[in-house]
Amino acid sequence: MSDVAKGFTRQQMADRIAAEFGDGWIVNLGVGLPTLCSNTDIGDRNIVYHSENGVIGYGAIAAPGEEDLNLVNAGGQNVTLRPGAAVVHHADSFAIIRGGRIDVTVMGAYEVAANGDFANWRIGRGKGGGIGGAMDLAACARRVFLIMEHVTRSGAPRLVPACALPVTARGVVKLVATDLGLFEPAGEGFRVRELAPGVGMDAVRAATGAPLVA
Amino acid sequence: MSDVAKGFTRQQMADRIAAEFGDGWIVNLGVGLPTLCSNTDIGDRNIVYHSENGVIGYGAIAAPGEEDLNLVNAGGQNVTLRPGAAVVHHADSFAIIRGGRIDVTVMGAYEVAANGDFANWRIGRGKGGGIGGAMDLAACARRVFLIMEHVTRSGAPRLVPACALPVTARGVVKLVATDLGLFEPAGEGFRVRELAPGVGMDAVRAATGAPLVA
Amino acid sequence: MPGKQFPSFAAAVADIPDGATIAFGGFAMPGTPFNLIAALAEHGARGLTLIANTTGGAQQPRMPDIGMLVERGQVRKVICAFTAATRASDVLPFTKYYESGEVEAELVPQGTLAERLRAAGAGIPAFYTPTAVGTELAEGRETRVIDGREYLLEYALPVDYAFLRARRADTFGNLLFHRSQRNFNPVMATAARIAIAEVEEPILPAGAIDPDAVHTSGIFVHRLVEIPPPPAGLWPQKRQERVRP
Amino acid sequence: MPGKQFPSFAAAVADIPDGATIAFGGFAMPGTPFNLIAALAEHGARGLTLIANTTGGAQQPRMPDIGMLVERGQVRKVICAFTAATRASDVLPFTKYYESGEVEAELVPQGTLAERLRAAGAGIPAFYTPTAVGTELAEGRETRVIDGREYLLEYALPVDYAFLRARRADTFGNLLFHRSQRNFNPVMATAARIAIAEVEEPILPAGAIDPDAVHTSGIFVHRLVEIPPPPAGLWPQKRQERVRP
Repeated sequence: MSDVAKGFTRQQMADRIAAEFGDGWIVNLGVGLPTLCSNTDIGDRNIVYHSENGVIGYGAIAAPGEEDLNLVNAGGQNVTLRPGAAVVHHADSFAIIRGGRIDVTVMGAYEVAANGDFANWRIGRGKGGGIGGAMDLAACARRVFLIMEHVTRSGAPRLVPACALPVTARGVVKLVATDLGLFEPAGEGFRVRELAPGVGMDAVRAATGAPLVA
Repeated sequence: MSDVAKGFTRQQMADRIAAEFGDGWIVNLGVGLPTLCSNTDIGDRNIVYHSENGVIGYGAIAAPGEEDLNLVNAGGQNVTLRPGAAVVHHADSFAIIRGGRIDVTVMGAYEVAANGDFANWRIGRGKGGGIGGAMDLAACARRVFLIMEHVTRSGAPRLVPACALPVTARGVVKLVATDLGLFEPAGEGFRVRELAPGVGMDAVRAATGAPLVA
Repeated sequence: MPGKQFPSFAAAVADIPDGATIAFGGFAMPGTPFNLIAALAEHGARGLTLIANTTGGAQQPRMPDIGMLVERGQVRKVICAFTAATRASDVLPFTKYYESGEVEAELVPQGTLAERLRAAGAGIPAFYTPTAVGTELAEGRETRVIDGREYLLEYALPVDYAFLRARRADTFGNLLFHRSQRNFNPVMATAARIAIAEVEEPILPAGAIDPDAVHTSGIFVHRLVEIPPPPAGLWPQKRQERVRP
Repeated sequence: MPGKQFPSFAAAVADIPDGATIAFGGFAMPGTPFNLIAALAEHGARGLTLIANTTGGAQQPRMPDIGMLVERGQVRKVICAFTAATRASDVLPFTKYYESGEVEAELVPQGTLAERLRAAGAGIPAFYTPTAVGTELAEGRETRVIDGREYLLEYALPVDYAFLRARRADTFGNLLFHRSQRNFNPVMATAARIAIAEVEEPILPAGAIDPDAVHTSGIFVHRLVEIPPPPAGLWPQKRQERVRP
């Protein structure tokens, strides 16, 4: 696992995912790593960032001292607005989500399976969990992209043949960015779209719980 | 039927119904006779007039030359707004109605039955009809009051034992103002709350298709 | 992403195919997209399914309405809350086409119509409502008792195009409505694949509308056309009060 | 009709009985009725069912939240989208009460929670949603296939009281929210028998807010309390970013 240090940084994972956003897309960014995408330079593409709490068209994290304490993204961070922004209430925000207007939702996850299932609401111990907007987004966005560490802190793979944790939605994940590269669930295993700088195929294979396929 | 000329005028029917509005009520006024209620002097009662097209807190019909052509009541008449008014879209307007916030809806009708059924969306001939918001209002307002002529132009009673026309809702009418007086559906017949000036009980009995009860 | 401003009403409706389903904002005069309706008449698409509060023609002066599209033979079906007038003495222009069977109609209570459009935009495929229970409209249909009360099952009503009219817009497509102009317009925008708005004031730059004040987000709005002053553009008229016969 | 302005948070919550169901606006700091929550803690009502996005305690500095009411033994059940933290390294204050069985919880996807509240306010007793189909939350529950897709049946969630926080209000009770303050507040207002709003700016006279700009009509809002400046009143704090362990 010594290759991990040579992989993508957290911001690089977000940048790599953001590079996949199409011009004109409406993009929902979940709490944690995905919110870093709103800091990525998107060039001349028109991207509309949507946050589950009803903010349509936000931009980068607010500079220190310039925060509006009543304007936050899904992670509770103070963000800025871009021209054309609008605010709606929670029911209208999830109407946008369920109504199929979100071109892609970017989420963190504990596990992703080769068949596109993923798990991000219960870590396994105890009762309950933290669902937030993940189940609505996962079931209704046109695409689900994940940003996640390739392995757990104890080194166990997070890209697996089948989810052991309770799933958030089934068969929906299209793309996964980890510190080791960019991967696509492909049924029997994961297709390697791209390796992170300095990361070799053997290291990825060793850190992945499911086969790598062509 | 010579008593009819001595009965309530159109505005008096509206005034008589408006006198029944409680302080603080939210009142929906339907097209036709009911819209005359918004011209009634309500004294120091706080009454909020709601129109199905999403206007909350309107007032009297606009004076000639002072119309806002983009502000209408359910009948398409240009109205004024009272302090505290707000506008919502159609789905939110009917959410208010179905959600049980309307203390009374006042509607016109072709027929009302002694059991509280009433009919106001199809006049009998041909297919289709004009439902508008009547079925939502009739099913969901806390009370349904009607303002209507006591008899048809050909002299047939409109207060009947059972509706012959297709109903708008069943068992919901609480109070009916006609040119002859004020009546309550009471199961077997209509209870006479009040006779219009100059109108006698015999004339009402002759013009009513159902029994008058104590 | 190309700009949303279109040079003419004709250009904004040019791609509408025969057989399309189109929803029209408006309740009486306010918020009715008269100019887009006139452009659709000119365009000539046929076999259309049209959704609106009413088929029009009950008020004077008569403005472009669904009834006119029916009279031109462009319409297969209408879904609305009025297929006939509420006053026994009135006859809507639409009614005779419906009576003769030339055009189909689905009569829907107004609140159910608004909620079915809202549901389509909100990803809710079906819902229960107390409206119309016990009436002819509920005959033969699925009902369900919930907490002791009977409700009718209603389905979402998605549309291909929505025609809207707004007071103000910015280049992103955010819309502001004035007073009762709002009516069905916002929910129809959310129910549509493509929403087209005719706009009364010059289009503002993105950012000119307070994000807290926006009525319909530009994510729902795809095409904007500025309405020229009369007589080139159509504007609400003061209603002529009918004398009671 | 008495005025809607209350002299204190304590007075505004004084009639809340044991066993009441209360919904709390707020998503992270914005729009959270900190002062009303603190007053409810002081008031001491017990056996409560509380509805909010989260039970709180995940962010610093910690402000009055549902978890605090749980810690005081006032709560029978919570209905929310988070009963545990999403980060494996975090533990919500609420979690141990839930794990031990002292308090019940119903975990609801956030969009379903918002829609169930909206449905309660809109007179829709139940609706279908694609959310949570195929997950543990759908096990044993009623589903229905509509146009080839499977949906879950969800019921309306009415509440007795809603606690709201707004930027601005008029004496009629019309509310304006600033930016993401809005979140759950408007739908919770419509779902409640009695909605109570803490308001950041001095209450305006009725008529001072443009009718087109109102976010929540005063017909839904029954009590208003002006928030005093700190330290007497509670206001959003700048979040302290946690250092990743």
